[in-house]
Amino acid sequence: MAALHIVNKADALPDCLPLLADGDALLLIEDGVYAACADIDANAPCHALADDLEARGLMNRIVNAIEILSYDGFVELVERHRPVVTWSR
Amino acid sequence: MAALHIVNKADALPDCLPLLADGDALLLIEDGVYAACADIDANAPCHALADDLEARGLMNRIVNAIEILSYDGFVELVERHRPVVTWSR
Amino acid sequence: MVISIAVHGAPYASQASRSALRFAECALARGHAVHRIFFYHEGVLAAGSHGVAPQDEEDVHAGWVSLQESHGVELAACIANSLKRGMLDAGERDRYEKPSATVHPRFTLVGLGQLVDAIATSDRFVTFAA
Amino acid sequence: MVISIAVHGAPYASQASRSALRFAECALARGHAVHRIFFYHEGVLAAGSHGVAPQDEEDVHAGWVSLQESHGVELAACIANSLKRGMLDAGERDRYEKPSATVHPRFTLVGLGQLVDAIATSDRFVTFAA
Amino acid sequence: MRRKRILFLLTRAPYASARAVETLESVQVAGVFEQEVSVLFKGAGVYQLLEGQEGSAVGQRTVGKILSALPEYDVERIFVCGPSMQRFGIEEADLCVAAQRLDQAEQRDLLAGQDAVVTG
Amino acid sequence: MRRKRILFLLTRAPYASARAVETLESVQVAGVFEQEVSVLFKGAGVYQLLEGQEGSAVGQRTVGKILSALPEYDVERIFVCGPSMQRFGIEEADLCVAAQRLDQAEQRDLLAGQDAVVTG
Repeated sequence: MAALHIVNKADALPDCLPLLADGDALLLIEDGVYAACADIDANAPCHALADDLEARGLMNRIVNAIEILSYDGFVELVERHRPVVTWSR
Repeated sequence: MAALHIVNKADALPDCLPLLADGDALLLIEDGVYAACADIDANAPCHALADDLEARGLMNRIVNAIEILSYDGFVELVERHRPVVTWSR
Repeated sequence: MVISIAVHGAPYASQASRSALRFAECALARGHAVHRIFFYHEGVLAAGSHGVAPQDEEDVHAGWVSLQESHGVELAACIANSLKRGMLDAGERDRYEKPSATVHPRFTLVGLGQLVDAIATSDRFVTFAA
Repeated sequence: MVISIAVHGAPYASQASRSALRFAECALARGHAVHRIFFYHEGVLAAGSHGVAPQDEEDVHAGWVSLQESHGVELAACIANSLKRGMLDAGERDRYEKPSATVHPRFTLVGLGQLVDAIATSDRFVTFAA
Repeated sequence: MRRKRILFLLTRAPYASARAVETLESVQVAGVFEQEVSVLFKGAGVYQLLEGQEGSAVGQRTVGKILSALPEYDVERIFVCGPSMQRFGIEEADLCVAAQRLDQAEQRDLLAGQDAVVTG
Repeated sequence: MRRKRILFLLTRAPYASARAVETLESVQVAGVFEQEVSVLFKGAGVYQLLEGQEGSAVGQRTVGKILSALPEYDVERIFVCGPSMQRFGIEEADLCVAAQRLDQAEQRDLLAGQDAVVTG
């Protein structure tokens, strides 16, 4: 099964990106969602949590093909991936 | 009077360096002392706190002309500078 | 699916506790079993019963208590990390002769074996970092 | 010289409290007046009286209490930041009907005006960030 | 109370912690106590200035609204680091309050005149 | 207890917080409970491996000593991120315990085989 990578600080993204494998998924939450405002060179589908984007005023600042998720979508990602890897600083 | 810049995370140094003015001093403490292991392009005298270097095993890894201080030297720097600016992340 | 969750950050210092609470609520709503919430590091501070939340902000501690009451989810705080941060249940209060317990009774203080057990027992383990 | 100090980080979560304590001790030894230690943000957790420090680590809370007892330094914790983090003195315990105070009596809970006053009254203001 | 020049140096993004809100509360109090207050947003702190924030989405107060009310506390000297805005791709039109953009030399001058700096 | 493959991902420098020590305590417990434990030091976490640490200088336990004792808890699979070592100018001779250096592809393989990851 492929991994879900959760990034909760934009600064933690560079550590995570080189470890994305085929089938893995990337989820930006909390301060990780600021990374959705710049290009992400990831070979995996990228998602970001709606609540965290909305709080920070980022809904209209997203570049790229990033899928916006509710917590329901978050749980669904966890269902489909193992292990769940959290990247922080 | 010139400022004392205290940096307690190595990652905070890039924000601080461009703001060093003539007569200012730089003091690395806590996780800021890791910055003493690489070149620092500062136009100000650089100091680092001995306790924090020693805890981390960095006493023999310092490059550059960095002065190692006790807390006594820290207080002395504060005596000679105003304002005291703390840089963190 | 059986899910366990770790919370590493304190309320107000990080979003970890609130994010984990929302995730747990949603996992339950989707029919999963949430086996254990393990509060670790500063995360243990969510167990504190003495906090007074600002009126214009969400009370995450109350949210955990409510989740426990309505779904029976185990709220387990690392006992070693709790003790040094002043989070005591009645037993630790007596042992260390402190004037009162500070942990809400819906939380339990447990050893790190319960973190390993949560991982071993669950299909998924999700960490909410500080 | 009159010096005031701000502490922003909690014990165990950051070195701020210990670094500030060492700095304050040393400033006093050099003959300075330490007017006020202002505990802000997570820094207020250093005021807690219920913590049990690990035996092989320094007890920073005890260090603050000892500094107060020997030098009379004012240990002032932001009252708003304290309340939401469960740090209550006897007055707040009564007001919010909590079972006990959690702040050591050598600490006082004060408003943010005392932070501004510390800056206005002192020759130097030094922040120990989280 | 003596009147001092106090700079609040705000370098953290909002919402991941209560730090931004708690620091802005002391900015308000310093204003009420008639200190000579300046506020500089720098690094990730510039995110506090973004328009369109909605703190209730994460159970918190909205930092942008607190900022908009600062003039009521006689806090008028609001600055933002130009290089930080550029780094994060933020334009002046994206800000929720009027903040004067400073380059590095101007920030050096701002710092040099302060009696104290409060890091947020 | 079921035996699972658990990776501890240690990405923080020691001493600024108790996080490194507290995480290593759970590594020990996982070893005692006969889990298939791996430990990966990455990013600033590689600083935990530096030789010559002396925690008492800041009133704390010495992380390097805790690491050296991991084999007593049957934790033998200790890895370090090669690119992180290079970034911080750390050589193998600087490490206080033997850690197997992994490049990015090897780290991807390590992650792929895990049941759970504990972030430190």
